Amino acid sequence: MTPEEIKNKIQTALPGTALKWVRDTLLIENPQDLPKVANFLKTSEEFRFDYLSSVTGADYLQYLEAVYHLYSMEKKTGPFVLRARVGRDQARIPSLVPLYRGAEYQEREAYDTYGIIFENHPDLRRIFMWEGFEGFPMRKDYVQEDSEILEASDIEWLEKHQVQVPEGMKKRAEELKKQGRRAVAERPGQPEPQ
Amino acid sequence: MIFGSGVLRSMLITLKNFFTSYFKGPEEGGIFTVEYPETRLPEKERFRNFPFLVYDRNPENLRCVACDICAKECPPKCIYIVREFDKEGRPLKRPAVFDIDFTVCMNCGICEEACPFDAIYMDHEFEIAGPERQSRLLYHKDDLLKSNEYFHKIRPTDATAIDQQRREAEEKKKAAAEAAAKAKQPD
Amino acid sequence: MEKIFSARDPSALNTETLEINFGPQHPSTHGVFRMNIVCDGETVVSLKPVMGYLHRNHEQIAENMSYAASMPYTDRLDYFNSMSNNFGYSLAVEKLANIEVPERAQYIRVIMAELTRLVNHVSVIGFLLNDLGAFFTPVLYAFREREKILDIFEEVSGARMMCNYFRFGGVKYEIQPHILQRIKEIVKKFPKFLEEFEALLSKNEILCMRCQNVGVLPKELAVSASITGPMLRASGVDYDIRKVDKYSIYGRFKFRIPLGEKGDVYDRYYVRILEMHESLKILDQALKDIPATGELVSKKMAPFLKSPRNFKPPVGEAYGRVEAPKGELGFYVVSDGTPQPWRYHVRAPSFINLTILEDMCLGHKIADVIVILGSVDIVLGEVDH
Amino acid sequence: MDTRFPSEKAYPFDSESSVGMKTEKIFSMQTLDQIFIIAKKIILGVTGHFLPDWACLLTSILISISAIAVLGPFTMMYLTLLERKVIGRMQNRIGPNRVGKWGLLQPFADGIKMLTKEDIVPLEADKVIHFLAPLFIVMPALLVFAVIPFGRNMTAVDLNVGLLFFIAVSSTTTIAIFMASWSSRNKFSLLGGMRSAAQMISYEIPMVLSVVPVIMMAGSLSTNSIVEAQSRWHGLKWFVFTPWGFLGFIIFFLCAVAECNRSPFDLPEGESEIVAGFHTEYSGMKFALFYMAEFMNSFTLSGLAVTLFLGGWQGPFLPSWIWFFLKTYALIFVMIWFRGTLPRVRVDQLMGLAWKFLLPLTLANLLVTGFWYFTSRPVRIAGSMVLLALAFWILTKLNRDVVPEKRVYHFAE
Repeated sequence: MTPEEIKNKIQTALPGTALKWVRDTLLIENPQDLPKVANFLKTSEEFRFDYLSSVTGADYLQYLEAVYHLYSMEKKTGPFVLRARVGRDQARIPSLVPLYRGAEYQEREAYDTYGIIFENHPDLRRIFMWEGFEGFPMRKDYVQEDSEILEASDIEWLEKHQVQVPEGMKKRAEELKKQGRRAVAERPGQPEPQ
Repeated sequence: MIFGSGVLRSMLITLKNFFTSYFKGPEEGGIFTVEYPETRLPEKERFRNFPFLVYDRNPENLRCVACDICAKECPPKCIYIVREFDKEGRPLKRPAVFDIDFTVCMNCGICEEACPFDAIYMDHEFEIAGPERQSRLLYHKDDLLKSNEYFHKIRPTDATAIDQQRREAEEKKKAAAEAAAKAKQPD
Repeated sequence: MEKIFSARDPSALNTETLEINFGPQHPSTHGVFRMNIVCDGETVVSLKPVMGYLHRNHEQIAENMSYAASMPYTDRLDYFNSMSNNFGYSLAVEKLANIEVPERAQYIRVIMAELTRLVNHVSVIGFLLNDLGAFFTPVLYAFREREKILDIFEEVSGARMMCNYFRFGGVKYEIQPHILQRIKEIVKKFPKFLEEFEALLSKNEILCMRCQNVGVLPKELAVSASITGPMLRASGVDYDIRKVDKYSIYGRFKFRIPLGEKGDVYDRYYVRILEMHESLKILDQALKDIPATGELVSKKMAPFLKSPRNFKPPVGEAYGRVEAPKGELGFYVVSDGTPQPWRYHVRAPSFINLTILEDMCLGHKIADVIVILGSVDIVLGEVDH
Repeated sequence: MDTRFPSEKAYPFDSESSVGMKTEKIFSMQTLDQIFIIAKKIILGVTGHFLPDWACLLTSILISISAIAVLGPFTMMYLTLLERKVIGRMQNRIGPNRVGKWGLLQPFADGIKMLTKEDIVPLEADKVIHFLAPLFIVMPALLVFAVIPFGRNMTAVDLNVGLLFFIAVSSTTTIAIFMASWSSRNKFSLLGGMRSAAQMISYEIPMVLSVVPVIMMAGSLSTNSIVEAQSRWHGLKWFVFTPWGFLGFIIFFLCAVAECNRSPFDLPEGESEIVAGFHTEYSGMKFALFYMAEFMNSFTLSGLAVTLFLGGWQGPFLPSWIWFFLKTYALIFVMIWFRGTLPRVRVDQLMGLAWKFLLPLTLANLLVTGFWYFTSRPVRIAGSMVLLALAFWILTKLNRDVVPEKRVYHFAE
């Protein structure tokens, strides 16, 4: 069955859901429709997509995206990829945990790294980062403290241990110290969104 | 099956191993310990540990041209290169500083692959432990330099193949230069 | 006395639950993994896994470097099976950039992946027995065999565990005939070792007592919880990506998929043993059919070996998955046409297999929690990626 | 005043003073057999010249005590080496081989390491009890050496209730373990202590009951008399060669393994589950004392098993104490062999094994012993074997939950 047919089937079964074709995958334009579509795909005799392989987030600068890879263990078909897009500020997508238990940790991971809030998730906490960590490290605008730019105290320590520190680094560290700033990574020029 | 026979059977296996350990070699299921400082496993040719820089003939004549490709490609970014300049401030084709932080290096061999000048290779040396981290494991240019003969010693197959390639490339270059010179001469 | 017994109902004994932190420093959590266990006596009432102690944001690291440069980082995901990790990643990128892999390289890949499976399964069984309280004997027997295979890896790729051997469109080094001969010898001798291993373990009453009907994972829950690998097959679900996707050249080999009956720890143990037998079959066939000569890297990719930064896959996305020894290892890669991936995601099997750890452990004793965790087969490098 | 112990009075070769023994007899078998007794007597003979009688008695006691005090820790030290070597060989390793030839000095290196380690007491611990527990655990382990007959006439104190003394004293170990676990204020320790209490109490019962047939047949609680009762057939008529003795021996040995917390019953310290159990919070020499107690316990319990079922120091050709040590070390080898092979059982299965399997079996064994006592030879061998086999079969049928299930594995193409 071609993906195009699956899309048509979904649209006939669930009228009112706005679907769009993006890169061979099905974009659900209103994220709130996601559980409906997933439930249809899981329960309908024709598809039986009973296995949610992967859930992940992605950051496309204007919006965040959640990507779901569905397979069928019964029919041994797949993958069928769903995606939902949300704004960066109100990143709210209904959780798929009631349908697929396997989404539990993966949604927690997506929340941890991208800050997508999965509604109705039974236990939405950070999973890799510690409690109280600020920001979402996988977002493209996340600025990381950089260990490659040395601070004045680092240079002091290194020189005490007979390590040559190049002049440029020293100058930079002094500038930073004057400004009272910490070393943060410079991001390369932002690539263009899809 | 009597209850307990499975336990007895597994105990027989260990007893068998207890006795065979006295008689049999490692291949037949005997002791496979290698008593390390006294005996060593044979060195594998492709074994890679930390990188080193190759020079031809004398240490002044090192192959590295400070192109910075390995430093850019290095996944954990453990290579730091500064190009050397002559008195007039023109860049020379050799590094002034070539540091590798072995505490960061993860022995992946990407630098070796990426180097277009066959200048950096993975060493077999692995006993580099020392009492101090920063001074002992930050290797500078002088520590990294090793001769082509050493490279031949540890990895004969690769070294001969690379020497062959280099020779061919040089000959081609020479031929091209001669051809160019010939082409220039007539006028 | 009143405090302890309520006079009316003697069964209502006033007891308190005990909250125990298993890990992150604990001898048998297989790394820095923590479980918050609430137990009533020794019976587990609630269990919450806590992870992330080894988190290094593997995905972000990979998004900030060229495609080829994250190959050695995939080694560090599941550091027991670096070859399988390489396989998954190169498969994803090959799908993305539409690269064909030459015949000989395909065979080498399959041989390496199956050797990795042997290494993993045999040591996992050893560790499981360690968790059961055996004093290192099965582990060391397993390591005796593992050592031989690791020697092969070292000779082929230059490293024992962090192989970094696969390249997009092929493999890095040639594999010489004498190494193939040695692999053949290993494959020939391995069944004898498995026989000894089974005699040591499979019928042992204590092992059966400890493993049978412990940590039962029903079929439906296993499917819904996205469990993959030997754990899923122990629950009786016939799903092996080598058969389903027939990726690489797995479609050419004849092998069977062992299925468990109940989905308890014993089934997981025994399915792994049976899978090793099947792997040996694949190895046998692959070693027989491997072409004697042939190119190692496809022509399209050969120039990029020297200059990985010039490799820019076309705009698009791909999801490549392989049947790693621990389960489905998937790599989701999105390219924006630059030398660095725009999005790189790892579907780590042992991370997702942990989802239902609590469901399996409830009502069992503390000692069983360790065994169940051992039978899930996690590697913290992958869980915390 | 006669300074000899009662046991020494029964010495058959005592008619002539051993100090003034004729030279041609010195290197005979009997001298070798009695070499330690002779040595003691020489010392007593020398001291007797210038010490009053009571001091002589005290010296005699002190000699026995110091012999045990040297033997106990020394046994423990070399048992650790033996264990590491044997398990190493079973796992195709070499084992310790760096300190001294074949690692023979390894125990001393370990001892020095233990002594120089920092002694850490947790902040919240009950310091007095935390300090006392290691002492309390070593004391009974050393005390029970007193009633072990190491050879002919080589029992430090020949109590007429020796067996009872042994069992009573060795069971106090539970208290020490519980002290250690409770005072450490550690949840793993506490779990280990709870397990230990449950396990020790449950295994005490089948252990005592498995000894009763021996007492019935020997008619005495004195360890010496029990050994004497096995002296026929040139010292080869051991109790283990009878059906009830064989079963009693197996049960006793299993319970002994459980009593001294050794694998596969090492739940109180089960390192893969509860880190180190009751001695999680101990370090340095205190930790070493726990180990010492464990190894001395396994030595004394093997010694007792030898005394009760394997004829003690009885045996042809070799001197009696060599026989005793040979047999004891053979049993210790089996304990080490267990540790090298078997995984640990779970706590409920452990209790189930004691209460549902071993206890009924010992009771059946008691009945069979009575049957044996009152019947004549051809009937009693066949009858008791049949009875015991029947009991074993019934019990395995009743304990279906521990019998392995047969599994069938399917393959999908």
